Amino acid sequence: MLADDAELFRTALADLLERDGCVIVGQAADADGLLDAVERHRPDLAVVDIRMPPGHHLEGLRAAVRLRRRHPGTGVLLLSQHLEVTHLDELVGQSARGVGYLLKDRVTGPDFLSAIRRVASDGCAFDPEVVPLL
Amino acid sequence: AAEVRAQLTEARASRARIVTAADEQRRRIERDLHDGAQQQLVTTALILRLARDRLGPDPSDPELGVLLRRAADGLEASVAELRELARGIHPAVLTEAGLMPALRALAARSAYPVDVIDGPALPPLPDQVAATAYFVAAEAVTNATKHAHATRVHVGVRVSANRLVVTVADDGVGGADLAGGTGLLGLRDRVAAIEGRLVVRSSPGDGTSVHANLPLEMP
Amino acid sequence: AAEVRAQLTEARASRARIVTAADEQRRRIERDLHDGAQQQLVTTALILRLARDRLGPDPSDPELGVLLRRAADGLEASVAELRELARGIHPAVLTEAGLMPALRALAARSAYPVDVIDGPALPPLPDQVAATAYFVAAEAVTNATKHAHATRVHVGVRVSANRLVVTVADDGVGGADLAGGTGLLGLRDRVAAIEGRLVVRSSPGDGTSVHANLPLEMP
Ligand SMILES: Nc1ncnc2c1ncn2[C@@H]1O[C@H](COP(=O)(O)OP(=O)(O)OP(=O)(O)O)[C@@H](O)[C@H]1O
Ligand SMILES: Nc1ncnc2c1ncn2[C@@H]1O[C@H](COP(=O)(O)OP(=O)(O)OP(=O)(O)O)[C@@H](O)[C@H]1O
Ligand SMILES: [K+]
Ligand SMILES: [Mg+2]
Ligand SMILES: [Mg+2]
Ligand SMILES: [Mg+2]
Repeated sequence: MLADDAELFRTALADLLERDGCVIVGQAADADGLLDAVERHRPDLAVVDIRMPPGHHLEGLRAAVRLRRRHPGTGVLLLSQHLEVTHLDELVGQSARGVGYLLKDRVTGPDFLSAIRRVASDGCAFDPEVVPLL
Repeated sequence: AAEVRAQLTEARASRARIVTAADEQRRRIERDLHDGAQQQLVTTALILRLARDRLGPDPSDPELGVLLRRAADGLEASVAELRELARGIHPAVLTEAGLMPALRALAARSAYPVDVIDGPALPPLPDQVAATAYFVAAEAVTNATKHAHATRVHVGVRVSANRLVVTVADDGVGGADLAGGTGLLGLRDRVAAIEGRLVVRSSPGDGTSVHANLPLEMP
Repeated sequence: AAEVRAQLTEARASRARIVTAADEQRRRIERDLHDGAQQQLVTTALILRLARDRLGPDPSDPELGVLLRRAADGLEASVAELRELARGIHPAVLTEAGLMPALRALAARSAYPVDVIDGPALPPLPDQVAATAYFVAAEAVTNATKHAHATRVHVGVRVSANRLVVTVADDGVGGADLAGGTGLLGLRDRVAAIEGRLVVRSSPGDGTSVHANLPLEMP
């Protein structure tokens, strides 16, 4: 499941993941669409942009926190263009299982696809920029 | 005399506003870089990666494969460069997480061993104070790694009597000289702009320490 | 009293140094962007173009052609965005060609009709004076296009009695208010930092004019 309001980025990401053998069960451009789709499909993983409409602020993050509470079986990987670390503790919560946070710059890096698989199978993946802040 | 005093008050107030406005502008530039060009470039890099994947590892036209690899490399280099540049302009972690995390990130990035000494938790700091403290530490650490031939650099931050005290000390060759460059002089002006004091202690062979003493509340 | 006077002199001097250092940093950021990332991206765009040429107009894999076109478009958009950003930080034409060409470029870019009135050639200007004059004009023109509902905006620059006088006048609705934003206040501080004076005349229905009077030699 992919959620990002930047359509070009989202479709390219979907392509990349499909080519790597993932099945994309849905795409959304905002937090509500994300929550609905997860409700319906219960995917292994939701890749979520932090900033989405309507406010372009922390909608994705808030949705991610809710997802983690309601659907512990769905891993959540947050992507952010910009280093934003407010409410990070809330996102991670009790255990860092099935959760990750990467800067978008990393999607072309060598470790991105393994990070995806790690978070989908209950592991975690945090950006080196974020690690010192946890 | 009263008039001169009023002029002094106004000169100091406008100096403080100028520093605040410049910080604000730096913060905005950093954001604009990330949310604008950088975002666009990351998407482009991703698309280019898809193109390369599509061509496969053994393309019928190897020259095309080489071109796509070079383009992807160039793009990735630009993304990395912009990220560095943005960070030098204004580190996002300072706005996002505060002074201590920003200092720890600074230390972690340094090629040199830099210790950030953890003290009691800091109270919330005014933006200008946090930014000034950060820029003092960044310049002093850079100086220590550039000039000091030190084995270690220590960065300490503490609050005392409603003032924030930032100290950067190295055990290097000493000989720091405010007149020798623009870095330390710039810090002194910046610190003065928020009514703080900058003291540099440095004697040949005995290391260098830079102390900034910053009021937590503007007078 | 003598001590207060000395403090005033120092406060003003450090204020001027702070502005100069900030300008210098902006110039450096602009250069870094231009010579670093932007250069790299232009090269990458060229490589990408070679790749597309190699693929030909009727590629065996049309999807690949689409991806390359998208990547090229994204690259172009980022380069344009970076150029805009760099210009906002510090216009290269100001450093390269001076104040009048920079003002003419500003007018040419404006979506609004802006006249730059040509007077006698200017003498060489100190960097801070040229930069301050430019930023005054840029902000005042932006204000006129944002707030004035004017039909025309005039920008004039002349030298008189060892001072540079910059005027931006519009025939719009008037009502400019220094307390209404940060733009005009920032200009006033910037102008004061080089010991100049900023005057804003604006009455409802009678347009707005912004005058900066800048000493060509620092006292
Ligand atoms: N920690 C230090 N150990 C030894 N020498 C130092 C140290 N810090 C500064 N110096 C000396 O003092 C001079 C002035 O430092 P300053 O930071 O003002 O300028 P700079 O680092 O040379 O250049 P820049 O203007 O880029 O900062 C330096 O050139 C160096 O010779
Ligand atoms: N040329 C003008 N014509 C009419 N009103 C103006 C003009 N210039 C400024 N004003 C008024 O004065 C106010 C203050 O201007 P100022 O440039 O300080 O702030 P701003 O343009 O609103 O915001 P910013 O801080 O982004 O510049 C404006 O909000 C506007 O109401
Ligand atoms: K984002
Ligand atoms: Mg978004
Ligand atoms: Mg230095
Ligand atoms: Mg304005």
